[in-house]
Amino acid sequence: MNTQLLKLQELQVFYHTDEGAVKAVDGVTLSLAKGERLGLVGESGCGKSTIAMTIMGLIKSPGRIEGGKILLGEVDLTKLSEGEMRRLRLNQVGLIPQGAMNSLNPVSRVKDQIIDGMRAHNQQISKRELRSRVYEVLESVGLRRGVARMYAHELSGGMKQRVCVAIAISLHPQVVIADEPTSALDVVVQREVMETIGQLQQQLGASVILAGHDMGLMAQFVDRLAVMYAGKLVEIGPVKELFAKPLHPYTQLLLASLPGLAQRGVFRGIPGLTPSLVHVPPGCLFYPRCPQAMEICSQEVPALREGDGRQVACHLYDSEVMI
Amino acid sequence: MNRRILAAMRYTRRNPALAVGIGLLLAILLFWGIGSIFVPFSRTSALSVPASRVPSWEFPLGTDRQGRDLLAVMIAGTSLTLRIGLIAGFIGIFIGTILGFVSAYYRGAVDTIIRGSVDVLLTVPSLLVMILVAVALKGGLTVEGMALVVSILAWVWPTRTIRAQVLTMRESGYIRVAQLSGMSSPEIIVKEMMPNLLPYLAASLVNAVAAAILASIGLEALGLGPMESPTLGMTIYWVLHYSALLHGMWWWWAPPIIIIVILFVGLFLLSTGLDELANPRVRRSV
Amino acid sequence: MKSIIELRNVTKVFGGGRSSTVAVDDFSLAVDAESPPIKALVGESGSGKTTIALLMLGFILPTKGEMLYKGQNFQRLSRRERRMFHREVQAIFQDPFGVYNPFYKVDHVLDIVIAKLHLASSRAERQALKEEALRGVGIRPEETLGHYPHQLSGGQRQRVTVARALLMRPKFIIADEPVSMVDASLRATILESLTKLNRELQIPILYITHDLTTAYHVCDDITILYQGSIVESGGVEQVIKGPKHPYTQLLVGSIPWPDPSRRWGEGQVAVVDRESTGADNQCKFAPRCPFVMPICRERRPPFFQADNGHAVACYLCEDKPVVEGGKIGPC
Amino acid sequence: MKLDYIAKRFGIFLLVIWLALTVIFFLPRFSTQNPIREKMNQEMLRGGYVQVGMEQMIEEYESKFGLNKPLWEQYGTYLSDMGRLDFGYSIAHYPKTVKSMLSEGLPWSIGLLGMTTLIAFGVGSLLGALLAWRRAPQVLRYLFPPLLVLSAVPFYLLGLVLIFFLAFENSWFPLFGGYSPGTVTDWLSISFWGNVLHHSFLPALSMILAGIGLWALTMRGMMVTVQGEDYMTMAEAKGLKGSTLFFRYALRNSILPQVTSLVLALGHVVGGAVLVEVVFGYPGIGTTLYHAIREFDYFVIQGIILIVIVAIALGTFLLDVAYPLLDPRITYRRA
Repeated sequence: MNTQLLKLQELQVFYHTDEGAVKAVDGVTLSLAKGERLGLVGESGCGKSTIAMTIMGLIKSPGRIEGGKILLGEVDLTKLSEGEMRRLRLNQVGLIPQGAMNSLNPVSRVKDQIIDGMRAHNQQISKRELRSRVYEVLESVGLRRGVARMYAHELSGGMKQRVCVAIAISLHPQVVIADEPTSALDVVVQREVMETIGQLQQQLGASVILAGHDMGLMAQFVDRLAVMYAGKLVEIGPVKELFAKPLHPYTQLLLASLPGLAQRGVFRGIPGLTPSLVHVPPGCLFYPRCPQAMEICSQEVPALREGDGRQVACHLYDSEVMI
Repeated sequence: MNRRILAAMRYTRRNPALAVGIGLLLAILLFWGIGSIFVPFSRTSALSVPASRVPSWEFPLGTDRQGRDLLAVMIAGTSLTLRIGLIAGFIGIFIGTILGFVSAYYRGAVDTIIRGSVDVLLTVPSLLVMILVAVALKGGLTVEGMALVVSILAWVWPTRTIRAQVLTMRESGYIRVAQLSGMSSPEIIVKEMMPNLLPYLAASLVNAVAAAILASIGLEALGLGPMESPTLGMTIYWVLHYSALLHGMWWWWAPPIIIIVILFVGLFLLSTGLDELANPRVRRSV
Repeated sequence: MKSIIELRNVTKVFGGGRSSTVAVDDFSLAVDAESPPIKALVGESGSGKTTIALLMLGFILPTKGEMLYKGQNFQRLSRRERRMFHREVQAIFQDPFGVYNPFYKVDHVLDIVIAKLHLASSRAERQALKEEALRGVGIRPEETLGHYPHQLSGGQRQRVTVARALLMRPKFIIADEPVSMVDASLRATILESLTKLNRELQIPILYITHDLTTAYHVCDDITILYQGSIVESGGVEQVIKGPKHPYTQLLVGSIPWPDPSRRWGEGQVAVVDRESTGADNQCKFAPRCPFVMPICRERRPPFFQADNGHAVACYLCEDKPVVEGGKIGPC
Repeated sequence: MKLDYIAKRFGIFLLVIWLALTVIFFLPRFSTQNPIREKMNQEMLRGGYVQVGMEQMIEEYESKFGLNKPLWEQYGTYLSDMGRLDFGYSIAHYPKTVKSMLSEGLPWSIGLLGMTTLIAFGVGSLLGALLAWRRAPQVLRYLFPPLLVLSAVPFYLLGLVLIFFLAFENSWFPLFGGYSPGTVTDWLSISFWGNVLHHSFLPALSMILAGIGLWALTMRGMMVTVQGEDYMTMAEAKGLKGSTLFFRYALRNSILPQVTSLVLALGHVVGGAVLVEVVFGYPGIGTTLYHAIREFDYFVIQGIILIVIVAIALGTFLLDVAYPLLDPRITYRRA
């Protein structure tokens, strides 16, 4: 599978707080093919944003990468110095941030915030060429040229997020990471922004990691979906098969808790609470809330089993031989 | 019992400013407490002791040109200056809290007037206004009179900070819930707002006291203070008046400055410590 | 049959002079105590739905029009009547973190209510009442009582506020985005406890949200808001399955189906020109409407009765009978 | 939008001046003494020494104020005088006018005050910013606590200490004065400037040292908050260089509240500066004020305080007008 552009191997990221080390990401392995759209879904506190920020190298204390690798091609990002990582950002890996409302510098114009990103990676661009690149990149996200002279407070939520998208793709990066890009937007604007991201992804051929909690959004946008729970990966698979036949009990309950518009009154919650990430209980973390829990689940951590393009970490599939 | 000491120890590790601040202020209060027992107040008046003596066993801090025992002056001065600061501070906080609550809670014309006057008064140099008032009263000021002069503008800063706090609190969800539970405005102020406001009030009080002391020393150094009473500011005035520095009488000007510095550093650390208590960095950064 | 709460042709304007914004524009809605439905008020951010909640709770007063409590203008209520109003009209707010005073334990919220309404005479009775209310919303009392707010999860905190409403036995509950800040898995349990309140205690609920899907499951009828005015209102099946107003169609079409095989909002591209909101005399949705007609820019559309109890403010339904007096709402 | 913002600020500026004028006019009217009679008593106390121009001076004041005239008429003449910057005569140094005394001292004070405030603000803010920047040199950490203690000390007391160590014990700097006695005040010659700078070094140092700590503290707090903002994360995600992140994003946003607190600090700084001039015998209006107070030279006191309040109101007005250039959101949201 040499077409794998980005590979995470046993990635571990802990936040060292007064109460102890919070195991936000605890041994996650997944890979992203060229031009693929991978979804990273899970509830708050499952570690999806931490993974997104770790790939960008933006984890600051008390967070720290404890173990594992992040391979972009042959380069292990976790071993790079700050300077080397800096040169990769925007060039190779672009970020579309979550806080749409507050992600632009309130005191400088939109065009300056696009230009400083480009100039940080290429000193020799002439002023004239920079201006034309700014217009080109703004139009590619459906914004008129006039927006270049405007300040952040003069833009609506949707327009601000489009400017962030424009910045993220301004240097045609190989990988674009979108960390809940539309969670702060209305549903109508959300669809428009996601469509823009989708078109750009096709034009640039970039791979996209979409981190979020909205299963509907994942169903409509991504090719493959990874489900996270309490810092661990519970299931990965092509989105159609995963929605049709979810393997892991948590995924099943997650899908059942979605108030789709097919039939009224048929959605119910998942009882219980997410486990503490500081004093991690033995065995599978979903054990206390799992309807199909078995004896072994409370003792042993289930390994990630591989089989016909799908992976799942659950003792239910211990017996079946899935190669 | 030791559980509470343990908790206090752990807290001081996390909030050292509070502990050091309280320590310094305690040192000053101890100095005054013990001193006033052993050193008679009478030795603070002029000509009560031989003048311009270098510090010796008999006069540990020496004496000034007007024949005052500087140790006695320091002890009495500290308590008088503190008294001025506390009186003016409490007046400032008292008025500030009322105006702050009134303007934040009952919006409209009242709020615009109070907010407008606070903004204007903040830029006006308070020391110069006090000079005007003190000159108009022309000497004849007692320590309490000085406290009143200093308290003229002492309420401006507290009004501004308390108003800001109450405004943010007023919009919060738990005040809405309290209103929905049928609590009357006074009840809400006392039960819901006050507990959260107390650390801020304490910090504002400490700041008001510090500002009042600073202003009183300034006025006294200019010769507008109570001439007879041996406050720290008046000592500075006499130091300037008799240019003690040029006469090499270091024991005359060094002690008041040291005490004033300890006092201000103590109050400053206490205020930052209380601020930390009000919204701990941990909660602030979350 | 007097309605417990009614907003009649209410307009609310914030700010003055040039920078004034019309948050709510000629809005009417009545809540009836008998056969209490759960009504949904759906709109995007800035559509004025939270302003309407604040108006109904008496926190802010209308610029034009009236807010009536049992048929009487709220502003002319006596002190006693106003206290009765606060007892009978309750709310559940959006932010589970901001609703608790950090100084007190979580029980404080319940204790105040019990004290104010003299529901219990002894400590034991008070403790029992609290435990019963908490079990009513599906949380174990020993996990919540005696804890501080920051020790509980968002979901638990939100359910304690529902328990608070349970205790007060109000005549009407306004739930302003109660589950938007809570994880999907807990959403259902909170909404279930709300529907239980409605079914078992016959308490009418106004569910304010931007999320059509939860409204579809929980509510009996739906009112769609756009920039402070109602564009469509009717039974939940009618409005969601057969939306008549272009904006509602846009809303329903924009929902990402949790089903990969069903593509997102086929066709129907809305002309997005956010800055220019409709002038007074024209339909507010005109600048963004793909089916805009000349008449839409001349006169603001009245409500047309599409079918039984389903009203639409759009000239596309011109052929349907007009609903008089702007007093709409399913019968 | 911009114009009515400036008009509003100018309105406040005029209001402050009018308020100051009114307070200065009415305050002495409440206290029973008449400044002239007070001065005459002081002369008697001095052992019968009667200043030559005493009678002439009294008539001069009688006619000028016309104490018999109704209060409002006096107030009217007072305002017109102030309009023409005619603050009346100094009692102690008659016939010197208050205006001449002011014009002598003002340039000195503005020079000292302006220079030290800007340096303290600039250096303090930069230091505070670096303290909060994790990539900044860590040695600064040790510099911060002493500066914080220094900022708790009133300027003029720090001045005393500096005189003792740097001028009295080992005379690197002059003990007091604005320039060495005997030199002719010739603003054009370089040596005179050198002399002035040598004299004003200690007063400036005391004000700067006592000012830096507070500016650094507030700036550090603001930088910590700003670094937690989303636009900082976005800026880092763009792979910007450390310097760009520091100056164009973090510092550029943190400086806004600093400028507002600079406006608020003007009044406090001036108060302290008066006493610094006294301690150093610096020939600014502070020393003039000190002597005027000792000699109870009432009209000089009034004149100085009025000029200082007007100067600060002007400074506040200019900073308020300049603020929208720093923060584009201001004119948008009608301050």
